[in-house]
Amino acid sequence: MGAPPILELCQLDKAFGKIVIAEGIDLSVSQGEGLGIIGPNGAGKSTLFNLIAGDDRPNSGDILFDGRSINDMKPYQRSRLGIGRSYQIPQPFGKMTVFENVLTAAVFGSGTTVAEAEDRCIEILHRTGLMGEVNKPAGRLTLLQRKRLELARSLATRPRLLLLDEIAGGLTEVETQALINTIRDLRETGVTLIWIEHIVHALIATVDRLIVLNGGRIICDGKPREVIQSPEVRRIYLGVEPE
Amino acid sequence: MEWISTLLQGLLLGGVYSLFAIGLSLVFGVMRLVNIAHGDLIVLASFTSYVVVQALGVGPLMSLVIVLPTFFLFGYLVQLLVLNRTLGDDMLPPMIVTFGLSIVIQNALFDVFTADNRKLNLGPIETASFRLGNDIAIGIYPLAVFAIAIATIVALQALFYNTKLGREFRATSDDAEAARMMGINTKRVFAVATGIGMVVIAIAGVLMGVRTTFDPFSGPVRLLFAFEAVIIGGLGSIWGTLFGGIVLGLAQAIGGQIDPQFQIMTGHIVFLVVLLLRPTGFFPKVQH
Amino acid sequence: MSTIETKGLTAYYGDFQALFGVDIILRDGETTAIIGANGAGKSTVMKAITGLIKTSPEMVFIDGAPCGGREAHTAIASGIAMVPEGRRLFPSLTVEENLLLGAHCARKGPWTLERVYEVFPGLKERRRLSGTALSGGQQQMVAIGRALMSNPTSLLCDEISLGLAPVIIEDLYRNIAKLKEEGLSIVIVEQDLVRAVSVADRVYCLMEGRVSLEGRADEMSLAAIRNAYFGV
Amino acid sequence: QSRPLRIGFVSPSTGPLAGAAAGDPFVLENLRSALAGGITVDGGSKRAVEIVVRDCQSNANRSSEVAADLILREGVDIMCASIHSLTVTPVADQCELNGVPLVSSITPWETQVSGRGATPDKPFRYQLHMFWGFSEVSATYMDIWRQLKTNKVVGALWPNNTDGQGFAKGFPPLLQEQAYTLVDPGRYQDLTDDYSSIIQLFKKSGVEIISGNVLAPDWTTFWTQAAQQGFKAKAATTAAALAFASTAEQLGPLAQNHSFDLFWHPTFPYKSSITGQTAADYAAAFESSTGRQWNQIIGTVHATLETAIDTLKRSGGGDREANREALFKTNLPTIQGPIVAGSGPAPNVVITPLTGAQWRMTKGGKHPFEPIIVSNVSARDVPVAGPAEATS
Amino acid sequence: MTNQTYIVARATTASKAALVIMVSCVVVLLLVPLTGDRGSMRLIVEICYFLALAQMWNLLAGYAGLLSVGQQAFSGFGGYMLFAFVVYGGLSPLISLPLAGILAGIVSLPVAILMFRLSGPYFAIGTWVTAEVFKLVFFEIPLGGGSGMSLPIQAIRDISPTTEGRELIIYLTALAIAVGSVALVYSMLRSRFGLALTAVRDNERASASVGIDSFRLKLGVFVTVAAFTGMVGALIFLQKLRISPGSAFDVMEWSAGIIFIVVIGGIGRIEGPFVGVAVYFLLRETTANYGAWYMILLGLLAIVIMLFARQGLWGFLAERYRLTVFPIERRVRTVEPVEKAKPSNGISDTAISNLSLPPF
Ligand SMILES: Nc1ncnc2c1ncn2[C@@H]1O[C@H](COP(=O)(O)OP(=O)(O)OP(=O)(O)O)[C@@H](O)[C@H]1O
Ligand SMILES: Nc1ncnc2c1ncn2[C@@H]1O[C@H](COP(=O)(O)OP(=O)(O)OP(=O)(O)O)[C@@H](O)[C@H]1O
Ligand SMILES: [Mg+2]
Ligand SMILES: [Mg+2]
Repeated sequence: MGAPPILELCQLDKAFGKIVIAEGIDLSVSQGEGLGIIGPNGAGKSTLFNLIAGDDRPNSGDILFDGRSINDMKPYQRSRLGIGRSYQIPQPFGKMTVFENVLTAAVFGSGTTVAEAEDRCIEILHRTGLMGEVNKPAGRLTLLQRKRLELARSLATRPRLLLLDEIAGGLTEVETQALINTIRDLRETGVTLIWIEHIVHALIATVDRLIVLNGGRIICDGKPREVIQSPEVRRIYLGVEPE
Repeated sequence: MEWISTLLQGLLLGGVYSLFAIGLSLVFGVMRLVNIAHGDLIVLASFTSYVVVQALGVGPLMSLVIVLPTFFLFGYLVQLLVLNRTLGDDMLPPMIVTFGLSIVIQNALFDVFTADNRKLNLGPIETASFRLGNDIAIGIYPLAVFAIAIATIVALQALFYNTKLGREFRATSDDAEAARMMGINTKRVFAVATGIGMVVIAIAGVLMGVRTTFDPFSGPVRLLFAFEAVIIGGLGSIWGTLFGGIVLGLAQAIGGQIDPQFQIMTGHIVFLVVLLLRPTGFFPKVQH
Repeated sequence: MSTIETKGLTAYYGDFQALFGVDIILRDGETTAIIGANGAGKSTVMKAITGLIKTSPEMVFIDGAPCGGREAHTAIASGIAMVPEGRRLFPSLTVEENLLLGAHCARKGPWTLERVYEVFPGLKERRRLSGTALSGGQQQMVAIGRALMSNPTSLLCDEISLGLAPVIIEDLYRNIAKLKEEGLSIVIVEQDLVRAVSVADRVYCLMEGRVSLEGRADEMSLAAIRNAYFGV
Repeated sequence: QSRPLRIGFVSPSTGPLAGAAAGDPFVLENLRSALAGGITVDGGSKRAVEIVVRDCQSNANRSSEVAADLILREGVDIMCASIHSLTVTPVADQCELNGVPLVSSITPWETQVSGRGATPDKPFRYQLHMFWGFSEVSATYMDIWRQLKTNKVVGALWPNNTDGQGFAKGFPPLLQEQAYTLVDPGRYQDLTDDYSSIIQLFKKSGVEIISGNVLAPDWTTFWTQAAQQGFKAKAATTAAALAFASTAEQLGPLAQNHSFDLFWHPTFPYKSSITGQTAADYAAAFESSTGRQWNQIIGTVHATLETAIDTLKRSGGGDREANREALFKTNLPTIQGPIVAGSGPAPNVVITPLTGAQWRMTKGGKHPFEPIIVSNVSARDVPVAGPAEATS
Repeated sequence: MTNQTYIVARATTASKAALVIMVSCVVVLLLVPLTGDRGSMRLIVEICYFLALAQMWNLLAGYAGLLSVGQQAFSGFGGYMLFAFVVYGGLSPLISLPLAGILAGIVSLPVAILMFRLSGPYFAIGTWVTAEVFKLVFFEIPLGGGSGMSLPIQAIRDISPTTEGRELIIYLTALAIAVGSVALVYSMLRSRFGLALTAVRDNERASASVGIDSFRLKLGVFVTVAAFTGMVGALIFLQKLRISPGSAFDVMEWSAGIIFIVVIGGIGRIEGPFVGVAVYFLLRETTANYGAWYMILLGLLAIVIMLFARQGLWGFLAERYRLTVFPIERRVRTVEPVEKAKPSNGISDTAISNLSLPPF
C-alpha cells in the first residue's frame, strides 16, 4: 500500500425514483490496485461504473480522480483523463469493422495519430483473441466476441483506470484461464483495475481487494478470500455451496 | 370577451389538428414509422368518400360505411406487402417508402381527378352554431370534430394500452424477432395496427373534406402540424397528441390575434420552444 | 409432449454457413445439453428449431412431422419456448407486461405471474418499470420468467446463467431440476460444462457447425467432452 | 426549305395550378390544326410552326429550368407563358437575360413590372405582358359594390404571396379615392386553418364587403367560419378563389352571388385572328371537344399564342432580336380583344378587357353554375347581363 | 507469439483505376465549354449542384447519422444571401457565393445547438420545422417578402460582359463546387474524423467512452455541411435568377429530391450520390414531357430500392463485385504467411489447459 489514491468516491448517493442504488458510498482505490466488485443482481454495480465514467450523474457526493473532482466532466473528458470502461451489455460500433472499432478508441482515447495506433491495435486484437474477425463488421459478432471487443476497445484507450463489467461470463474454462492471464499481464503494466464479475474464482485469482455491494452500501471490503468466507456474503450472494 | 372567443376557437382548431394527427401518432409513436404520406392518405380518404358520395348519392357520413373498411383493408395490405419489409432499427427505409408513396398518391389522384377543388357537403349543419352570451359563437361542426377527436383517442388509448393486442403491438415494434419467439405473428400485428391507423385516417379525411375544399396536392400542407402535435405530446402517447394539437391550435389562435401574419409561425415557434425545453415532448411513453 | 429432431440441419447467415448437417434428437421429457466453444453454432441450432432461421422442412421434425422453415410464431403454439441469448426484453413494456406477453399463447399449466414473482426475487417491486431499466441479472430473470409463462413442453435456454449471481444460478438450476421433474423437455446451452452435464440426460457437443460428440451424460467422461469441445 | 419556327410554351400542366391549365391541350390542339399548313411570313414564304410545350409543375424553380431549357436547348424563337406569377415571372427573368421575346398573361401587370424590379427608365426589353392591373380590377369591384348599396367598409383578405402583396400595395389608394373604408388585418399565410381573429375584426369594424385574393380552400374555411360566427357580408368579391365553375359547384349554395374578375367570356365580341372563331364559337368548340364547361383561361391563352404567331409572321421568321422588334410593334385584334403594343401604362404592358361577374345557380341549365357579367366598366365593348345581387 | 506481419490497407487496384477514370472525367468536363453547347453546359451545372447537395446530405445523414429533412433551410438561406449581397450590397455574384456559404454556416450554429437536443425521428421533424420557420421568416422580411425577388440582369452581366464568358465562369464554378464537395467529404472521412464520425453514428454513448466529443464533432459536421449547402444554394439561385420563400425552401425539391438521390445511389458511400444523380437525371431527361412522371418514377424506384436493395444501387454492385472508388475502410491484411502450428497428437486434460489457444 502507500500508493496515492487514483479514485475516490465520497458520500455518493444515487437513486432512480424510489429505488435507491447508492447511499453514502465511500470508496478509495489506490494507484495500481486491483479491486473486484461483487453483489447480487441489481445491487448497483454497473450503475457505479456509470457514475465513475460519467454516463450517469450522482444525486449528491463527489468523485475524485487523481485528487481532482471530475463531477462536472463529460464522459469523453473522463475517458481522455484515463478512465477506460467496458459495458456489460456490449455497445459496439456496429457498422465499423472490429479493427476500426479498436482503432477509433486508440486514436481518440489516447490521443495518438492513426499511424502510431495501428500496430498497437493489432497487438491488442491478438491479445483479446479477435484477430480472426478483424475485418468483420462489429455488428455481426456473437455475444462473446462482442464482449472481447469491449475489452479490446477499453484497452486501446490506454486507460490508467480500467473498469471492466462482466467480461468473463460465458467463457469456457480454458478461455477463462487465458483471460485471467491476460488480466494479470495487464496489471503488471501498472494499470488500476476495477472489475465487476459474477465468476468469482476468476476475480479472486486476479484482484487484491474485493468489495460487496448490496442495498446501496458496501457491506464488505477486504482481502478476496476473507470476503467470500464471510457468512453474510455467502448468504446473500454465493449461496450455500463454496465456489 | 374577445380573448375568450379567441381561446375557444384555438381550442377547437386544436381538435382539428389532433384529429389530423392521431393516425400519425399511432404509426409514428408505436411503429416508429415517420409516415410522410400521412397527409396524402387523408386526402385519399377524402377522395374515396367523394367517389362513394357521387356514385351512391349518399351523404359523406354514410359513405364511412364503405370508406372505413376499405381503408382498413388498404392499410392492412400496404403494411403486409410493403412496409413490413422495411421496418427495423433504421428509420430511413420506411421513411423513404412513405416519401415515395406520397408522391405516387398525389400524382395518381391528379391523373384521375385533375387538380380541381372538391368538397364533401353536409348541408346547413356546416354553418350552424350556438351562442354563448353576446360575443361568442361556437360552430356545431367544429365542436363535433373536437368531440370525435376525443372519442377516437379514448378508444385507441384503451385499445393500445389496456388490451392484449396493444401489448403485442408494442412488443413487436420493440423487437420483432423476440416477439415472434413469444408466439406473436408480427406481420399480422403490424398489418392490423396500420389498418386501424388507416381507419382513423379515413375518419379524419372525411371530416376534413367537409371542413374545406381539397385537391390532390392538399395533403402535405398540414402534415407538419400533425407531426408537431404528436411530438409535443410525446411519442407513443395518444392523449399527448390531443394535448399537442390543442397547444398548436391555441398558439396559432393567439398568434393570429396579434397579427394574422404570425399565426402559422407562432405555431412552429411554440413547437420549437417546447422541444428546447422538453426534447421528448410532454408525455413520452417510449424511451429512446 | 413432443420430441424434437433435426436431420442434416444446415444454416446460413448470408453467404456464411454456420451449420453443416447437424443431427440432434431432443427426446420428450429429457434434458439435453448442447455445449461447444464460442461460435460453434449452438444458438443457431436453437434458432433453427424455433423457426427464426429459415431451413427446409425436412431438416426439423416435431413428433415426426417435418416443420422446418415454418413461421417462428407457430413454434410456441407447438409448446416450444425459448429464452434467447442476450435476454431481448421489450423496452416499451413494463416487466409485468413482458411476462404477460410470454403468456401470449399460453397453455394451461403451473406457471402464473405469481409463481414467477415467487421464484425470482425483486421482480415484483419492479413490475411497473420498463424491462430495460433492470440490472442485467434481473433482466435475465424476466426473460426466463417470460418463457415459462407460456407453460411450454420444451424449454430452450440459451446461456441463461450468463451474468447472474451464483446464488441465483443455484436457484435457477434447482428450478430447472424441478421443471424436469414436472415433465418438461429442456435444452440447455451453457459454457459451464460441468454444470450443464450435471443436469443433462444427453449431451451434444458442437464444433464449427458440426456435432463432434454425442451421448448419454452419465456415460461420458469429462475428458472426452473436453476433447470434443476444443477439437485438439 | 427553311427550319420551322418554334414557340416555347410554359404551362403548369401538373401540380396545384394544373386546374387553371386544364384547357391547354384543347387550346393547343385547336391552334395546331389551324396551323397545320404553316404560316405565311412577311416576304411571302411559307414556314412551319411548332409549339414546344413544357410543364413547370406549378413550381417556380421548375419554370426557370424549363424556360432555360426551351431557350438554350430547344432554341425557341419566341416564348409564351401565362397562368400565375409562379409560372410567368421565372420565365420572364430567363427570357430577359437570354434575349428571347415573351408574350405573357394572367397575372396583374404590376407584378411583372415593379414586382420584378423594372423602373420607368429601365423597362423590360423582351416581355410583352397583356392583362389587367389594379386600377381596372378595383374599378370593376367598386362598380359591383356600388350596385349593392353598402356602408362602403371593405374587409381585405390578402395573403402573403406575390398577388396578395400586389393587391395590398395597389388597392388601398384606389379605394380611398372612392371614399371606401379599408379594414386590412394584414398578410395572412396561404392555407391557414382558422380565420376567427380576422372574422372578429371584420365584425367589430362593421365590414359589409369582403374583397381579396384567396385560394379556394381558404375561402371555404373563411366563409364557413364566418357563417358559424354570425358574420355576413353583402358582397364577397375575390380574385382566384372561385375563378372556375367546378369550384363553385363544389361549394354549392356558398358560391351563390360570389363576385369575381372575369377576363374572358363567350359574349366577348371578338374573334381569333388565326382560326376566325368568335368567342362564342370557341367556347362551344371547347365544350363539344372536351365535354366540360368553358373557362376564362382558354380565351386568354389562345390570345397570347395569337400574338406570338402574329409576331413571327411580321418579323419574317428572323432572329430573336427581329422578333423582339416585331413584338413591340404588335397591333392585332385577338379573341381577347385588341392587342396594341405601346398602349399600356408601362412600355411593355397592354391592358386587356376585364368584366365583373357573379356566380349564379342555373335552374336546370346546361351547367349548374354560370358566371353572369354584372359590370363592364373596364370592358366597354362587352354587354352586361344583369345587375349585381347581394350574397345571402 | 506470432511472427506474422500485418499491414493496414485502404486503396485497392480497382479503386486506383477508378480514381484515374474519375480524374479523366473531370478533364473531359473541362473541355465541354469548347463545344460551345450552352444547353449541355447548363445541364452539367445543374448536375454539379445536385451532386454537391447530395454529397453534403450523405455526409450528414450517411456518415454522421444526422437525418435532416431540413437542409433546404441552408440552401434557401444561401440563395437569399446571394440576392442580398448582390442587390443591397452591390457585390459581384461570384464573391457573394462563398460569403453566402459562410453566413449559412453561421446561422446553422444556433440551429444545431437546438436540434442536437433531439434524436431520431424528433431530429428529422425538428429540422424540417426549422426549415419551415426559415421560410416563414423570409415571407416577412424585406427581401421581396412573400412575392420573392428577381436578380437584376445587370448584376449577372457584371460577371462577364459576354454571354459566353459568363456561362464559362459559372460552369467552371459549378464544376469546382462539385469536385470540391467530393474532395471535402473524401478527405474528411479518410482522416481521423471519419472514424469518430462513424463511431458516433453507430453508438453515441460508447463513442464518448472512448474519448470522442460527439457534440463538437457533430456540430463541426453540421456547420460545414450547412456552409457548403448554403454556397451551393447561392449557385442554384444564381442560375434561377429568381427566389421566393416557396421556391427557396421547397422541401420536395431540395430535401426529398436529394434524399432520393442519395438512397437510390447508396447512402453511406461516397460513390452513392454519383449513381443517384445519374439515375435522377436519366429519369428526368427521358420523361421530361410527361409532367411529374419522373418524380413518380423516382418515388417508385426509391420504394423498390428500400425493399430489395437497401444499400442502394452502388451498394448492391459494390457488395457483389467488391468495388470501391473511394476507399475509406481500413482492412487488415497479412503480408507474410507463417508456417502452420504443428499438430499435436495426444490429448490429455493437462495438455488442454496448457494449450496456447488464442489468448482468452
Ligand atoms: N434508468 C433506470 N431507471 C430506473 N431504475 C434503474 C435504471 N437503471 C437502473 N435501474 C435500477 O438500478 C438497479 C441497479 O442496476 P445495475 O445495472 O447497476 O445493477 P448491477 O449491480 O450491475 O446488476 P447485475 O449484476 O445484474 O448487472 C436495478 O435494480 C435497476 O432496476
Ligand atoms: N446474424 C449473424 N450474421 C452473420 N453471422 C452470424 C450471425 N449470427 C451468428 N453468426 C455466425 O454464425 C456462427 C455460429 O453462431 P452461433 O451464435 O450459433 O454460435 P454459438 O455457438 O451460439 O456461440 P456463442 O457461444 O458465442 O453464443 C458464428 O461464427 C457467428 O459468427
Ligand atoms: Mg451490471
Ligand atoms: Mg450463442
